[in-house]
Amino acid sequence: MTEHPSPRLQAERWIERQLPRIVVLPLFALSLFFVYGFIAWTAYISMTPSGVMPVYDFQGLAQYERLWATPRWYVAILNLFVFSGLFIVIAMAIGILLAILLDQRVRAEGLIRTIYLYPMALSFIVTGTVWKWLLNPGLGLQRFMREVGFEDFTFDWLVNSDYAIYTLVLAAVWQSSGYAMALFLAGLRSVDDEILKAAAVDGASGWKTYTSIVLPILRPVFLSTVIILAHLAIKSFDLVIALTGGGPGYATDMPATFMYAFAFQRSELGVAAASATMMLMTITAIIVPYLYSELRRTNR
Amino acid sequence: MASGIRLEKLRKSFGATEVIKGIDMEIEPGEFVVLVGPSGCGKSTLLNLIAGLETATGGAIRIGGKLVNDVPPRDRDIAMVFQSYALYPTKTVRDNITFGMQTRRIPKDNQQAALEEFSQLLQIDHLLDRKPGQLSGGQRQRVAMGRALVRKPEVFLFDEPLSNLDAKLRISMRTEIKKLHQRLGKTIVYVTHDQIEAMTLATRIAVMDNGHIRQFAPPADIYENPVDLFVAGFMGSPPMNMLPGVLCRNGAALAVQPKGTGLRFPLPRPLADRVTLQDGDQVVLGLRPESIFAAETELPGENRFVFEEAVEVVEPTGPDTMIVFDIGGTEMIARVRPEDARPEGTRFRFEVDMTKAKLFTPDTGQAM
Amino acid sequence: MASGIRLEKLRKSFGATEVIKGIDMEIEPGEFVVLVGPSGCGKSTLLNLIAGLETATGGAIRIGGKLVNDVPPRDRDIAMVFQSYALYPTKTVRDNITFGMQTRRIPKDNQQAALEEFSQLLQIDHLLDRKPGQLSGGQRQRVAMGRALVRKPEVFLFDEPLSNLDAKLRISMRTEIKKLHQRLGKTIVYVTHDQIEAMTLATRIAVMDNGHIRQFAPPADIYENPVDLFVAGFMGSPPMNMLPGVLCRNGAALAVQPKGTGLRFPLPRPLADRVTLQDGDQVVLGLRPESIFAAETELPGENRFVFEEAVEVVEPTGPDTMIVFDIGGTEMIARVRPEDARPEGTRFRFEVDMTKAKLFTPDTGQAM
Amino acid sequence: MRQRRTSGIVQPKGLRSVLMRMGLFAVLGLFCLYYLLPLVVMVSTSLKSLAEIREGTLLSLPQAITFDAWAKAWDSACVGVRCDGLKPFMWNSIAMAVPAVILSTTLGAINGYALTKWRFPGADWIFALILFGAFIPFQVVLLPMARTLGQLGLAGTVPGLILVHTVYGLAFTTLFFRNFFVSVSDGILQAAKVDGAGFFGIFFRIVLPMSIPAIVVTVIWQFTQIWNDFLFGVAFTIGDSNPVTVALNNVVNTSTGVKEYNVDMAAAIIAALPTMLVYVVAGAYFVRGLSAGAVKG
Amino acid sequence: EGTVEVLHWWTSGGEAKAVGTLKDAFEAQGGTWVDSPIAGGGGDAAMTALRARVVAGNPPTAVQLKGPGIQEWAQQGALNDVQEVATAEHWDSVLPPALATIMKYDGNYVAAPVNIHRVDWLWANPEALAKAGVEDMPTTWEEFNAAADKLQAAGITPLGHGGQAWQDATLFEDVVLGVGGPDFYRKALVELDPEALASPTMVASFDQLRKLRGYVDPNFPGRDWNLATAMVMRGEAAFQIMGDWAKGEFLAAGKVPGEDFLCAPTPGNGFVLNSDSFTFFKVSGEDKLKGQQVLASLIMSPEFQKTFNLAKGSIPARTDVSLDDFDMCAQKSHEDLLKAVESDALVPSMAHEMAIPRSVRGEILDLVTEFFNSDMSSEDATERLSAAIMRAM
Ligand SMILES: Nc1ncnc2c1ncn2[C@@H]1O[C@H](COP(=O)(O)OP(=O)(O)OP(=O)(O)O)[C@@H](O)[C@H]1O
Ligand SMILES: Nc1ncnc2c1ncn2[C@@H]1O[C@H](COP(=O)(O)OP(=O)(O)OP(=O)(O)O)[C@@H](O)[C@H]1O
Ligand SMILES: [Mg+2]
Ligand SMILES: [Mg+2]
Repeated sequence: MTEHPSPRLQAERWIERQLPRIVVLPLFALSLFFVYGFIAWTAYISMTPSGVMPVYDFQGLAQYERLWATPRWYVAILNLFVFSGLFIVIAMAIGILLAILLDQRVRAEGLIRTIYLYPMALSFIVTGTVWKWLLNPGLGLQRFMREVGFEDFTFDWLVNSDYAIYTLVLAAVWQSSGYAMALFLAGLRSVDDEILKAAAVDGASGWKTYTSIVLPILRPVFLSTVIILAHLAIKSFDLVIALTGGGPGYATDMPATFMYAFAFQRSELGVAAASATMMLMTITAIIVPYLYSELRRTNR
Repeated sequence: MASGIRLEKLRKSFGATEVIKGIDMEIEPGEFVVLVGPSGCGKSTLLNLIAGLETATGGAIRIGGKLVNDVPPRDRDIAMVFQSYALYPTKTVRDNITFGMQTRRIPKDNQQAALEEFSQLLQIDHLLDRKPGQLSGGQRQRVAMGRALVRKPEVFLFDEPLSNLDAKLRISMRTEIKKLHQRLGKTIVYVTHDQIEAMTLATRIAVMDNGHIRQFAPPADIYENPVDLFVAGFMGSPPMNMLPGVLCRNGAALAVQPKGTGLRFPLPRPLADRVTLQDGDQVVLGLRPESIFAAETELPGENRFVFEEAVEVVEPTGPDTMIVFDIGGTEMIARVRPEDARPEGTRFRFEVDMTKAKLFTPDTGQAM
Repeated sequence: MASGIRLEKLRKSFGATEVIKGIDMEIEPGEFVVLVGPSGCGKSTLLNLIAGLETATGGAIRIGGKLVNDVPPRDRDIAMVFQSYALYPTKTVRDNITFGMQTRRIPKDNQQAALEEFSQLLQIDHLLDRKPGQLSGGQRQRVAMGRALVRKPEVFLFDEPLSNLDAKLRISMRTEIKKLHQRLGKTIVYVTHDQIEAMTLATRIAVMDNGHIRQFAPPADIYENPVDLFVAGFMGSPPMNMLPGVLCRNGAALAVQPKGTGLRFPLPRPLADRVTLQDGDQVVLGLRPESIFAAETELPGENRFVFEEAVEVVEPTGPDTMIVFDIGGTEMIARVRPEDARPEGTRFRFEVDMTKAKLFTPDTGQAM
Repeated sequence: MRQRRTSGIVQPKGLRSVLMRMGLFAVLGLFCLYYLLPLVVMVSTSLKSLAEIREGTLLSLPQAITFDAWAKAWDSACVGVRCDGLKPFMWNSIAMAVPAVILSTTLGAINGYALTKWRFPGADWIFALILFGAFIPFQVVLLPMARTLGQLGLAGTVPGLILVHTVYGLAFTTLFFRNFFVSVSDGILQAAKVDGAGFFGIFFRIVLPMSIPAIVVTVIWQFTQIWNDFLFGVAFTIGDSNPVTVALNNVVNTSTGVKEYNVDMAAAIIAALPTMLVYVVAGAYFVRGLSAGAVKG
Repeated sequence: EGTVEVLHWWTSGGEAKAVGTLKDAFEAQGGTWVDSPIAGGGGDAAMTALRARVVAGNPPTAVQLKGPGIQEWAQQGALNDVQEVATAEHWDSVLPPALATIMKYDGNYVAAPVNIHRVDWLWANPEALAKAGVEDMPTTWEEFNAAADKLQAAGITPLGHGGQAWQDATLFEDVVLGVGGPDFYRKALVELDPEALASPTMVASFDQLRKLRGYVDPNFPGRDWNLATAMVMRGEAAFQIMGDWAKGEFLAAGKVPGEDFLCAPTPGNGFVLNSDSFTFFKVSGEDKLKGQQVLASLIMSPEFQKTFNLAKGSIPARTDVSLDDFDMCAQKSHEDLLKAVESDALVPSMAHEMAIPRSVRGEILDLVTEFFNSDMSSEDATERLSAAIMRAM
């Protein structure tokens, strides 16, 4: 046998070795074009006087000045932080809790799981209306409780500028925590059983088994969940439109609704692009360090 | 202080397959019981049942006199080494080992002391900060050991805890386990396939077969007086030679004549006296390899029988050499000193120490 | 037809830890090489390198003369049994075993034939439809074996393939592997911690230590002529007794006097002739347990030396009994027949067959 | 036979555990209430007549149950000039969602697999960059996407929409699978490599069967996202090829017309039925122990 | 003969039926009608789709598009004109001039109006009024305030209102009209004259708006307008200020105008105009161009205007169509329209995108809704209004 295999074989080997790259790269290229290409486009548009339709005359940072002079933008940005923070934490906590509870050999698991999941299936175009009724003091919970006899029961967040944002959290959690549950449940189910046995012998209570053995193994699931929930939080558009319409006033405005309003209602593409760029920069600043630490960790 | 374990009519099925088929067993407090048996006979399942990791299908398990069928593992005060290690993949070796103590809220200092003690003993003290994925097979097994040892429970369950260690390490571990047992006096149930481990560690050995216990007795008894062919054949490595033959009177004495040969193995007195069978009845003669050796290489003794056969295979094992030969179609193994071995094909004079022979009835397999 | 394997200056590091530290090794086509070494010394890593599952950090691997550093595992034509089994959890035993044939598009009939042959041989034919999760440890290991055996590659790599099997099964597997090797003539690299497996299977044994190969020689050589203290201490179970002492003239002959005692172990002729050291120089005397026995229980021979010590521990192992005693602070083990054993604490007359003694220089550890 | 190997672990019995069990069901039940409340309101509203809705309080239970609203939502509510209800649009959504889900899930799985199990230099970077696509606001991509589709000749077509959903679903599907695969033992892959399987052989025959939980959550996510998507549906389809969400939106949203809440609710539930069906079917595969018995250690 | 693809957001109920009449008429002429309905956000979703379609180079033939939005698209060069049809059919003479200007770009018609909605309507529940002792519909804001106070004392919510930005803005523009009169309205909300915007009249308008805020029940934020209408129907609230589409809700519930509910213009002698129109996009192909012409002519035909508006509840954009078959509120609307045209009191609605560019309107809406939902002072509001408008220009 010779030292050098035939060129054909060599080529095959080369292809085989490169296969992972060959598979990933086209998809990566798609993503480069459709994500980063479009981000670049947006960044450029944010520096033009685009209105109804995109125009390509460079104009500098005027749209950013305009953006930061708009009081509504501050409200939107602040809301984004309040809403995302609360939403992610609460939905994740509920997701974990329910996943763990469902993992306790619950008989009607399939049914309960579907009940927890179904809100995701419903479009907020309609459920928003229902939530609006439920949360409206004159129609929903408050009225119900008062009729039942709790005269002083007050739950008027929806119509209170300072609290309306929390009703968004309530409805958003309602919609998405079931999916967080599903993610964690799938994770729980792929943990090797022998490890659970070892923990049982080691004297860990159910609780302790989950907190110190299972959840650390599920670390990657946390990453998925955070990304998913952050995505939902950042893009929560239907929810805001349907539940509060951004109101009272624009107290519950969010960057997504802001951006949409400027791009498509007000024909101010430039401002919308500027706001999108700002938003992406904010997300980058937050998510990149998190990603970095997570990826480093999973690769040891 | 240590707790005994009592199994009563214990049964376990997985779906339709019954794996433990009604086991009765009484383990005294502080005993060191070694479970041996063929692969798949139910040893791990039995340990799991004692640990509470599987729910018994029938029967009772008592630890320290208390019925524990419904007691969860963590309240049984046991420690276990799993055959599959079952290390926590995200925890460092250190945390794997101390986790059981953490859950029991043992003071940090004591944890540290125990960790140090056992990680040195197991020679894994330089690996404490690694994750299981970065360890070799034997290192993982030692971590699994450490996890069980650091706690001082009432009952230790070991499932082949040394199978992936080299001979040297295994011997030193064995010694440490023995010392630990003597020091702590805890009850230990230990599964192993290593003959020597079983013989040297056990106060009693339980030989399992297919969900039953065949014999439960001190090691010497198991080796010297196996109750049946199964136990006799299972304990001993290489295993006992089983030579089918017929009983025949050899003058005044009784002898066994292997089928298809003219050889007559004379039975020694005490054994012959126990034989209740008739002349011409079928028997199985059990001869351990170490009781067959090269003729005239040992000091002369009573009840020796010398015969000649052709060497079929020679297997040097280091301290001894095994010689495989054939008597009337039955493959036999003799253990000779390396210097006495002869090449394959040559005729060889074997000498048997018949005082160590065993006799079994072929149909029931019972020892006489 | 079988391919040899040649390793040249092979190195492998995981991050900063170097695990294989420059190994040179030439395995002839059709050889059966057994790798032994302490846990964590790099045996599995070496197999992984040969299989192409880890990329070498340095050096070359040649299989059948061909440089394979860059050849993917599936083009290396190897089969491997993993220490950790690595069964496909979602596949049945049947599919686990035939998967390798499926990927190579072997006709269904041949697959079926091979499957039947080996599942019977491994006694897992009744388990073919189970998933790995439903198997016992030993059964899993046999499936892992089956997966490697059904294919007939150029090179077999076995990583402790029998460690979870009972003695009886292990012996029969061992025999089967040996037969298979003789029948197929393939090159085999085999990791084991079982002395007897190593001795009986290997055409050559490689003793590894900490990423190096200490000795690579036929089994008898390794056992009889270990190159250094490490190999001598590693091969043999119980291991060789290492008695530090000083050389001294005992009349005309040379003898070794263990430290702190008045005993003088006379060296036999050939060994004494090889000694180049001076009177009074430090040496280590190596005595295998089987060469120390109860006085006057063996036929008298040359170069015997008799001495008396107190019995410290008695360990019956079945065929033999180990007696632990002490010479000048060094723990020694003697192997005696069970009937010769005496209770702990009694004085015991030991006899040594000095023809089998080895001598080492203490600082370098080299054998003389 | 799939069975849970932990189900054998003895659980405590006695008062305490009974109480714990009751507590467990209480919490589960409470959350069921939280999740179900809006659905109850929806169903009850959908069963009322419009008159009753106008007269009574919105949240009261229906006095006289009528299924008219359901019938109307299904096949006679007006969606623009066409008054055939949601029925004709369901098929549009299925024709779009099914291929898009399959495509994006498969590609994501391969991507995640290649990035974790065949790590090459830069794999993490590529993953991070792909992942960041999860955060791009869809409002932003609308116009450039329209332009691109126009140039590709896919504007206003179902394949165009499938392309869009696949591209923007990739970040998520890759994420789910990557995070699942990092916890799959490398040993199994090594065994498969030795067994002669290549990149795709290992993927389809070994890895994919093990990743059922990951497939389940991915399919649930992708199906929901794609089925419920409105923005792309509105922007990239025309008229009769609209997905059902656009139709639902058209039924529900009236700017200056009369609002028929009962029809709205029924329509919303109908539009969500296929998704819920996916939850039930896919949910059945939340099974335990796919990696049981694979490796030691 | 001729194909049109029509993008609109009239998808349900009376609206859909109304478009249906157009479709039927078009098809009766042998044309092919492709329907592209996209509801949501008062046309926002449709506008989104429109942009995507135009960018993709695949615009619809006709789009429901109104107000200055028409000019914006025209400036992009995205529209076709139908001047030939308009000239032939003398559109100039039958449309109110204020409306005609909006339909034209560069002097050519690029859009055709289908209806006129009046925005400054005051709806009332006569029973509720009677209960509180209010006799007549108020004709000035003072009267309104007085009536509202009475109602409040009687425990009835004076003003049924939904807290959405466009509803708040509807109130606002009606108040501006009432407080400042049509000329002031036009200066401030159409011409965006800085002086007018900063004037005391504007402050007074905000004061009145603040008063209205006091007449609204606390649960108003986010409420849909039709729920506010329902409040009036049930007598929970006495008045609602809303365009004439509210009438549809009353009628749908079987209420009779003049008996079960009352309609009257909000104070101030003007007419706030809202009109829907179809705009013609630049398409190619004989077939489509032909379709555009046919559609334009069809929309402006008196028969269509009548049937359409009967279905929709609004009044014809053509002033020469007889309203005999219409209800009394519509007839009143028509009368007032003619009067307003006469007296130049016809003003385009700011809240409903008839008056100013969408960007400016957006800023005004933001400010008004913030004012309505906070305790901002009228002076601050006036000041910030100017600033907001400056920003958007
Ligand atoms: N991924 C890794 N990262 C760091 N160190 C590793 C890694 N894998 C193995 N090692 C170390 O490399 C050394 C050799 O490992 P290897 O598995 O080859 O040992 P081995 O000889 O097979 O031992 P055993 O008999 O216990 O199986 C061990 O000390 C181990 O801790
Ligand atoms: N989940 C299961 N479903 C069905 N059969 C099972 C299951 N687990 C174990 N078994 C069977 O039960 C028998 C006993 O298994 P067990 O693990 O106790 O054997 P063991 O004695 O420990 O064997 P080994 O020495 O090979 O580890 C085996 O034949 C095994 O195939
Ligand atoms: Mg076992
Ligand atoms: Mg190893």
